[in-house]
Amino acid sequence: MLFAVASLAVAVSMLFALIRALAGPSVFDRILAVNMFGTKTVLLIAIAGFFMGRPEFLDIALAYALINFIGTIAVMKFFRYRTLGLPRGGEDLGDL
Amino acid sequence: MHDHIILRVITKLLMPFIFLFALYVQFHGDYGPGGGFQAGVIFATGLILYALIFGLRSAKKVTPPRVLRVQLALGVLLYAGVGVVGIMSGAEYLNYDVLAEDAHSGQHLGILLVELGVGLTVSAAMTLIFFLFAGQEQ
Amino acid sequence: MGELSPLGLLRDGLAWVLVLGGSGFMLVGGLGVLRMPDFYTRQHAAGITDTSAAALILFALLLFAPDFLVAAKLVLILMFLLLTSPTASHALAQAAVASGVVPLADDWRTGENREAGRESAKDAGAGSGPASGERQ
Amino acid sequence: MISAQLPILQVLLPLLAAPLCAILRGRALPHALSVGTVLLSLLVTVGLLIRVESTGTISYAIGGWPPPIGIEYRVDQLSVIVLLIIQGVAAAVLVGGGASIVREIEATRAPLFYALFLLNLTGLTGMVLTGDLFNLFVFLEISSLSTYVLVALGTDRRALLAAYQYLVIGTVGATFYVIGVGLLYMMTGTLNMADLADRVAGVEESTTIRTAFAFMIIGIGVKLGMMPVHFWLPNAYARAPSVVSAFLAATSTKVAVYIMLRVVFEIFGVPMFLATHLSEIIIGLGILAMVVASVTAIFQDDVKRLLAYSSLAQIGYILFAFGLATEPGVTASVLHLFNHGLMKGALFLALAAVALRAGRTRRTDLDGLGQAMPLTMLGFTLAGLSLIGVPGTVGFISKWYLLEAAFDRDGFIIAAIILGSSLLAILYVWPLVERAYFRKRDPALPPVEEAPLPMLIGIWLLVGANLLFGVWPDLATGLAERSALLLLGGAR
Repeated sequence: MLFAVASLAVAVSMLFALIRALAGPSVFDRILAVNMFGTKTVLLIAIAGFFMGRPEFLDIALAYALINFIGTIAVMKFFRYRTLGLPRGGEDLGDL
Repeated sequence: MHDHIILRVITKLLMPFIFLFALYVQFHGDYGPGGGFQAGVIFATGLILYALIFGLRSAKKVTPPRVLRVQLALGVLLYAGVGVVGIMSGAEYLNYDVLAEDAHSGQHLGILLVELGVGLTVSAAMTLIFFLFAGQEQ
Repeated sequence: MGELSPLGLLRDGLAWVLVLGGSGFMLVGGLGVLRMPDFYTRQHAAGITDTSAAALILFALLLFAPDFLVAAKLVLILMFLLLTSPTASHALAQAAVASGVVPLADDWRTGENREAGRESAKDAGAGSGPASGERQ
Repeated sequence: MISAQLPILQVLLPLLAAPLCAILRGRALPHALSVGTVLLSLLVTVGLLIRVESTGTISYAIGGWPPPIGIEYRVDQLSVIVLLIIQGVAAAVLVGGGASIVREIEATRAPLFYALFLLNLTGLTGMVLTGDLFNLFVFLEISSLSTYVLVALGTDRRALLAAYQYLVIGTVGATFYVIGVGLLYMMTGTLNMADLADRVAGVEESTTIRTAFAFMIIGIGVKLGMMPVHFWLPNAYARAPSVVSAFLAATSTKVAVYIMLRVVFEIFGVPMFLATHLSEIIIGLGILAMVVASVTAIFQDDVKRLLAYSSLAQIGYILFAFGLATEPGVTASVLHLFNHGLMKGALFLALAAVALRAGRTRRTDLDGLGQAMPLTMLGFTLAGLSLIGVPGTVGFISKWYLLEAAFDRDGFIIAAIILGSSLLAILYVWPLVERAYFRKRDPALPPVEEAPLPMLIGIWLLVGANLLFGVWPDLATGLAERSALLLLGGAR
């Protein structure tokens, strides 16, 4: 019951995030919504692990959290500098 | 570009945990979800995060592509080599039973080594692919 | 869930409080992301769900952790979320500012220019500066 | 002891050598290593041939797990004849192609090239050996992915486009195949081919099985260059490095045909093949390819492209004989598969020598080469005659069996079409020979000299095989006949 309430809330929130990701309007709104969606997914996986009595789901949640963060950073960097590697101009200032 | 100090500090904080988690997934694979492929991806993710924040050039200093290429080949060789040991001992290819005294610990060892080979190859391949894509000027 | 011992009751009660709180934040934050008028306010709402709500729900899960390893992983996830979400928010906001997304707000120093801000935002398109975001 | 390990060694040798090649630097070491590997592999194939001829089908259980559970490698007459063509052509191409590789592949990419070539060999060999449908998919992907890169390594900038085209269509094909495998697994719960054959027998009327069948046939058809989904093939063959064209033209489509034979006859069986009217469809597509591709070949200016269209036409012959689903038909199909590998290997390798010395491979580049490169052009001419089907060459044996198969089903019209298509082959081969011997090379162009010795050895090994199996066809025909028996008789 407890877990059901929590997962329901998370799912509803994910739905909202999804609508925002589809509606935009700006790129940043979409990134924001997708990032939020990812975080909620992590929570959902963790709750599902407890729900089904399979705590090893937590490993998956952890990996998902990691990839979600890096994905957000990468997309952002790409939209800002149009490259994943060197910043504009090719000089290695070496960062985002 | 010094105004990204938060990202840099957080990245430095996270990196050891990411690698630790990769190693956990690598060597815990026979008990829970995970194994060589997933561990390789997570390990590569750590390197990719580093490359994103600190730049491609610094990342290439940490893991030169040349080293990655050798690592990639070594992973495949390790995988195939474990199988060859089976042939040497007169059993079938990839028969792990002959790797240790008894069949059970032999299988354990065999799976561990094969997964290690997979992990090495996957992490090297993922990182190399990222380097290739990120290295392209538009 | 839970035996009728006082400790079990306490745990259940605490878990309910945490989950209800977390779910509340989660829903409010989700609504905020959907309904807030511009990017920065929406980000504020998303930030709530990513930190407070997530933390409360993870704490509730922590109460039911069967062994140490599970608890450690939960703490790790919590730590990870608490580190990365604000960082991502920060980087996102910075990228938005750098690419010229105009906040839709009063001038916080003088309380003036409310209408002017609206106007400039509308000029930028669709009421919340999306055009400037997509133009780059 | 070692003889029991032959099936796995066949796959393992190139698989182990590939990463080693990738580590090495320069040209000489990777070249030596890969030549050694392919020669050893050829020895292993001969060993397998001897064992299969003496003891019959070999089954090898990977990891010691018995077949329906573990992955099984199966070697029978059909696998051996396909292995022979793969390993033989690989050896001839690598031994002979050294100079061509030096010219067409940059020094920094040479180790990569050899590694990919060996990986491709691994994939093709594995596809032939494995008795597990999903394992087959894995090898299919290994060989396809390496092929895409090999094609993209071509000197021409359009090689990238050709590789991309091949990648897209090849991926679609592989996906179709794997969907079919998934459906089969859903219905039967097994992936082992022999086991599947037993279990499909009970449920073969179901729509799911038929859908699986359709998906797999289309998926393999893409890899095979079957007529309506063939358009990747001429570009890929024409733009790839010359050595790669020679290897691909001789082997990769052959392996796809082999898989189709296995899937259709071993798993689904002849009754279903006939009941679903697939037989007629494949015969029709085969005849279409024979005519249309031959006519298209006549109008090509680039000789590589001409030979690629000719390959499509020859695949038409193979498919048509295969579609008959009779014993002479399948025999002719397997036999032509082998013989066509020999012809196209020789032709493309000779063409690689032309590309090496004359720079390009347009029709006009062949002018006067009969005097300048007598041995290369003699080999080219002989292989061309084999393609036409002149007595004394393997082409004649193929045509003989094909006609026999056609008459066996009272297909007089089809027999006429086969003969007509052979006439078309004369139309596209003869002008090339005529240019080489009866025209003078444009004096404005730099003079050319004979191809280097290793290349001549490679060309003449394949041409020699063309003549040898043409005069003494017993080995190939015997293997083909027994494969057909094995496939159709269900003698398992």
